Amino acid sequence: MITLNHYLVVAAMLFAIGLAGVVARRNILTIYMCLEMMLSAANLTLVAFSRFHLHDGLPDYHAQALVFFTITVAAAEVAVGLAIIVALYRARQSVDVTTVTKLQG
Amino acid sequence: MPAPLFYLLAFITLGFGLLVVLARNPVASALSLVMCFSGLAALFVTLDAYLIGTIQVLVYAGAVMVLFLFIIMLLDIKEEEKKGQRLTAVVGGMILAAVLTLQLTSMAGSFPLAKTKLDDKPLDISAASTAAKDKNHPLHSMQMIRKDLDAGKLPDTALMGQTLFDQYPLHLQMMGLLLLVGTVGVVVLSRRDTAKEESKGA
Amino acid sequence: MSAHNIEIALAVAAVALLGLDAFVPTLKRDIIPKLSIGLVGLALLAMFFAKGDTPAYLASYYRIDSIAMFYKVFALVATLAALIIAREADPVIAHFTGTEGPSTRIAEFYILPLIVCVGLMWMASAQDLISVFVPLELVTVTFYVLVAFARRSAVSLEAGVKYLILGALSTGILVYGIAWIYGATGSMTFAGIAKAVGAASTSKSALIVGAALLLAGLGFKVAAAPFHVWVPDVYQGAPTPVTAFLSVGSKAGAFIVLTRAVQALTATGSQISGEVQTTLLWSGVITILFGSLAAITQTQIKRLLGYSSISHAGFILLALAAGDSARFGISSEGVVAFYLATYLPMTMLGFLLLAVLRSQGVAEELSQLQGLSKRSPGMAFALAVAFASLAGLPLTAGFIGKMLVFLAAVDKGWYGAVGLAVVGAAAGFYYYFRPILAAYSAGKPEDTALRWSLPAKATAAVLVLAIVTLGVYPKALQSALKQNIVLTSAGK
Amino acid sequence: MNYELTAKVLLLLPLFSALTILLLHKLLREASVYVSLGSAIICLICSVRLLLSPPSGDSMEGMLLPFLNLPGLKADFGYILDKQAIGMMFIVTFIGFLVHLYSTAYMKEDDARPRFFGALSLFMFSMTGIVLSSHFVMMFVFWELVGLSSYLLIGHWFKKPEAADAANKAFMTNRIGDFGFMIGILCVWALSFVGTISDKPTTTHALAAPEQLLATKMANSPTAVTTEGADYTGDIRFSTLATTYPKSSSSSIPGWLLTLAALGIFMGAVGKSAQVPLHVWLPDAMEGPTPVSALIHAATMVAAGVYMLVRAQVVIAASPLAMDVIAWTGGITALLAALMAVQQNDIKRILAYSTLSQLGYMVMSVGLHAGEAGMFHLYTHAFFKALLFLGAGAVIYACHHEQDIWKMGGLKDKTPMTFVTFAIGTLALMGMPFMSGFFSKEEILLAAKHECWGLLTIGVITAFLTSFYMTRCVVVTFFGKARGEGANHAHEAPMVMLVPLMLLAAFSILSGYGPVAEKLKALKPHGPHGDGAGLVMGLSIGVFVLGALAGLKLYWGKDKDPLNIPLFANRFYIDQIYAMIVKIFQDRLAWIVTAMDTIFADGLAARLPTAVACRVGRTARSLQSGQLQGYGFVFGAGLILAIYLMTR
Repeated sequence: MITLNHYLVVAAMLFAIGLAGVVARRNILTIYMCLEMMLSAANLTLVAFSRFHLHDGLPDYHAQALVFFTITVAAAEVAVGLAIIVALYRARQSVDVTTVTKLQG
Repeated sequence: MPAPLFYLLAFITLGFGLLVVLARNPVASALSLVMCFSGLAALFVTLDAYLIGTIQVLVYAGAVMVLFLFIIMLLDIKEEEKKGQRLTAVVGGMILAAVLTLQLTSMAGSFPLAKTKLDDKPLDISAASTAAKDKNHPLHSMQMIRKDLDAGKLPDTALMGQTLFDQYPLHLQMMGLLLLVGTVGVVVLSRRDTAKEESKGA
Repeated sequence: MSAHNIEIALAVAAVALLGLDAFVPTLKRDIIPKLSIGLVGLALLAMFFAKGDTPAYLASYYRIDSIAMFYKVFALVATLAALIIAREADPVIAHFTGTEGPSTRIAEFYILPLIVCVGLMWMASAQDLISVFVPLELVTVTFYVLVAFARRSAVSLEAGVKYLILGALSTGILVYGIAWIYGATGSMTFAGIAKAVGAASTSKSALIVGAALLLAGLGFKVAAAPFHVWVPDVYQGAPTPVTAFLSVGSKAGAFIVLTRAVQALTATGSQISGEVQTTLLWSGVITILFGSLAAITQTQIKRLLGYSSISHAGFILLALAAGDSARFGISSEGVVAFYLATYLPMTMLGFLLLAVLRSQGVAEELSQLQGLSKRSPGMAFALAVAFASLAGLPLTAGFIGKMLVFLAAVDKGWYGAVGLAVVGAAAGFYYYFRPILAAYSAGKPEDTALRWSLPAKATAAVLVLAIVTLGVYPKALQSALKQNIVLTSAGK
Repeated sequence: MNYELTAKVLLLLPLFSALTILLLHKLLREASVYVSLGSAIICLICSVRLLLSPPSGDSMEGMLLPFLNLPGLKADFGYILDKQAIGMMFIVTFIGFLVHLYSTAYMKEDDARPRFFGALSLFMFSMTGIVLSSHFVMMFVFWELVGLSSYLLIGHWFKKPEAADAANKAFMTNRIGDFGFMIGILCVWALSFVGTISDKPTTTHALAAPEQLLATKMANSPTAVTTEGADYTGDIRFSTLATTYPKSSSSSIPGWLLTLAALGIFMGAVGKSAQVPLHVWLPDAMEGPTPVSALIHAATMVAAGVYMLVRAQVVIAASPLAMDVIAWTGGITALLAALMAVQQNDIKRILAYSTLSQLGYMVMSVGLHAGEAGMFHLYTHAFFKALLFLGAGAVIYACHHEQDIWKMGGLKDKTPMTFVTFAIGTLALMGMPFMSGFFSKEEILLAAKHECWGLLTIGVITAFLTSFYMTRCVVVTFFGKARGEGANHAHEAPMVMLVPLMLLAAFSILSGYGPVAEKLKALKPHGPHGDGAGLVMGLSIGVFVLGALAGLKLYWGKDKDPLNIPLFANRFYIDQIYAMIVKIFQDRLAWIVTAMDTIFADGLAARLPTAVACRVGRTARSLQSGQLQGYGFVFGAGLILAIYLMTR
């Protein structure tokens, strides 16, 4: 039978996959997608917990409200982020992170 | 909920999630992510979070991913070249993912609440309907919600709206401000150079 | 008037200014900056007459207490200083945004800080994790725009990308942490968490995962090791006013949240207070050492200030880890607040000088400072005061802050940590004095005198005065704020 | 007598003078000199009055300026007037006044005189501050100020590159010492309430185990924040150090911490008192004007390290290991510096190395549990070394700024007064019986005899060398024939310069005796009648005579009078062998000493820590690769580490 643990493990694996992508990939757009994946994994955890912390027999909508806000924030973040990435592409004709190393030391 | 359904959805979510990371073509990554998010939305629905599931499809799989695809097409981004791939980064990423998964799953396993079965903890709508009869309960004055509860239905969207507008009105305002900042930011960052234009025109 | 009305008014004002900028194209270039500075000044003034009571309809997630009032004033002061620095840096920003012409303007650069300020002010009062998350993201997203603002400068864009990716990563970690803490405690409010962390029914392992993730997410914002790696790059690349604002405003906001989170997680009887303390302690010590040692061979001044900001964050983390000290009558939130209050004038002064120098064509390299004392004795003196205070020289504000941290750590008997922190402080004495020595060494004969505007001069004078006053008479802060928070009982 | 007022005058008058000159030097011009001189006179009067009527009980304390008075750190600016402070104050103001007076003539042709006197006043302010300091933090503040004024004065002729370099070198070298000093102060302060903390069952060391942290946290829950009746110390005043500072015997305190505190404090002295291996700055500091060398780099500031060590004796004595380190550092400095002095030709450098050597004596005596002997030597040394420097200044002045002793010669007839006073100073330094140096040196040697034979041997050899090179210096400079242009046209210095010389000469003799010595002596001395006094006295007289004879024999020969050649051929022959042997040895020694200087002083002491720090710094910086992927990895690894740390 499906337990809360199942959901948590799926979320944890999704989070870890996202993290691996952030570290391993070089295309900033793909990295950004992986970040969205991590955020979704967090959302899954929140929703799962909200379903199991019942209030008067109903799911805890406070946690779901946070999920709502997270999705909104992510949307705004994506908009700004893509604008920055486009500006970067305009300046360098590339979205490879390994070339973005002028600042170091 | 039948277990095979969960495993199918989990497989879709994780499998396509993995594909996002593995695919070398960004378009393939983006499309995999759409599938991954769809699976995730279905998982939300299995947790009785209908509205969140819908939003996940509409906002994420819909709007956001379209934006991604649009940008990928606009910039005409090619595949990552294989030989430039750094072995250290790939190995590092894999190790991180493995260790983190191990840590998190072992933690989740030793968590008593986590062993609760979904079917052993069903939604109890009649309890909610009784509770709402109390004068001090936040749902007491919500006639529509109470009607649904009394009928034994879960008014998911209405409950979500009640929570957001009743409990977090200021947060919503701030979200508006955040979206405004997002708009302004996009305009600022992708604005044409006016000085250049002027000099061209002159 | 209740204090929260001020932030609402500020938000409305910011939107109104954006509208003004969008719909009145004939506006003069410097109207919006002046309006913006004036509004923040007005808000600051209003803050001193504001009542510190929480309206009932907000009470479930929002509280105005003395520490919240302190951080609200702090946010306003930091915003004001950042805006003044922005005015000094205006020509440079205009150059990198292609808005040099008289008919163009960069109004957003002066309006977005107001929105950040609103976020910071709200964060100071947040009482649950949702109310923490929303303004924190408001601030972060606004900073994405501000960091990358000078979009024709390669370094600004690079800094923007780095801040964006790592910031989004930290957001993910933070939300995941909130989820786990909520899962473990069943509550989002700090009060509920504080109650649940001691309960036997609460799972310790879930709490630990949540706390670790939460600390990591917030650690990014405060630049705690090992989540500090973005700081030098972003600080160097971002426009100077943004760097100043980021290093003072954003950091202070994250610290108030971190303070409240740590207080909740280590509430009396908590199962994980030892773990949280150890983590903070290790992180603090490593942060101090990393920040100080990496700065030794640094010659880029903005980057140097970035490393300095890391090491200061380490000291504050150490104070947080040490907690309250009944023996010395200092509370950990008081020490954090006081340290930030001393950190504000010295950092802002440093960046103000950098902005003024940059606008006069002096690059941000140590060697460029040579002969500064001849070219402008006032600037050289202000620079000396700022860096001496950053180093923690006695009789300056920086000394008192460091001393309070040592005091708290000594009370816990953490001599090893104090020893390592002292090594960091001593290294600081080395690298902070290099700019001073450079400023007072002989320059090239062809160097011309440097000028600075009256507002910059006045601001620098105020900041120097603040540094010296706080250093000589630390109680001044307490009496000025009329709040009993800074040195809980030491000030009595 | 109002002691508080006196203390305030002593501290603030020089500050007032310095500020006046700083702000009004354009208006005052030449009058600046008199402002500074006037403040020096008044300070001297004040300190003489203090000396004659010390506070009852020989000690008093008071407050000057409220600074910090938190629970946990009491650091209000106060003053302490005990025998040690009053004696030191007399030395500072007396020599300070004479140097002011002397400088009015010596610096006559310098255009930047106001700046010079302003800096001199600043120095007087800082130095009286150190002397009056009632606790470590205040002393540290003035310690830095003294360093600053020393920097300004060494670099007075900043257009000369050597002077600017020397000033920088002094400043930077002192910073190294000051890091140590600061660490020491923090340790002392931390230790000052170790006693009370150790009462609690929750005492934890260093990065303690989580369970202990948990216990500590619970004991200090937020509700417990109150000061009512809280027992705290954090008192770092010198006067209470004896009671608050933990003894080495108390078990709860880790011994290494006591040693760290003591060695940290000692590091401060190593920098300021120019001990091996940080001695390199002092000889170079001679690029400053000669009166400055006399006041700062011979008599007062460099002795501040010793003064501070004696003040902090409780701290140092708590760690036997630190005591050994201090004693041997002092001894080695004394010996090496004496060896170096043997082969110097610049008259000021000879004196500089001799100062190093004598400072080594003083530090050694502190390490030998005989701080009072060190202080006594500090006093006598201050008089005769200031005398020697001012005398050297008069010689340089006489020879038109010639400093090479081989280009001098025969000055005893041309500048008789200078010669007589210089000779008195030399004899006092050499430790001739019945001169002040004899008494003070003997007390140190006696202490060495009681504690450690090795150090006694070093002390005796150093005494021999001192006697030898000072004889050489005097013989070459004043006897024989003039060997240079400057010496040919030498003329006696003006009276304003000679009066200080005479006064100092008188004190160089008198300060070893009865009333004067008693007034000055900081603490009750052993007295030369202890066990083995006879042996030590015999040894010191013996090496004095031997050294003087060796010097005479060797260098009298350099007086190239042609008439002497046939008559003293045989003697010349011996001289040449001597010279050859000495030359071989000197060269060898010089080579070894130089090598050690390069390896240890410049290499190990100055460069190694810098190199290590830079190395670590570069490693830390290399983490900042600028690669986003790398940063992402660090984030992930940090997250895993945090979870691991907390579940451990």
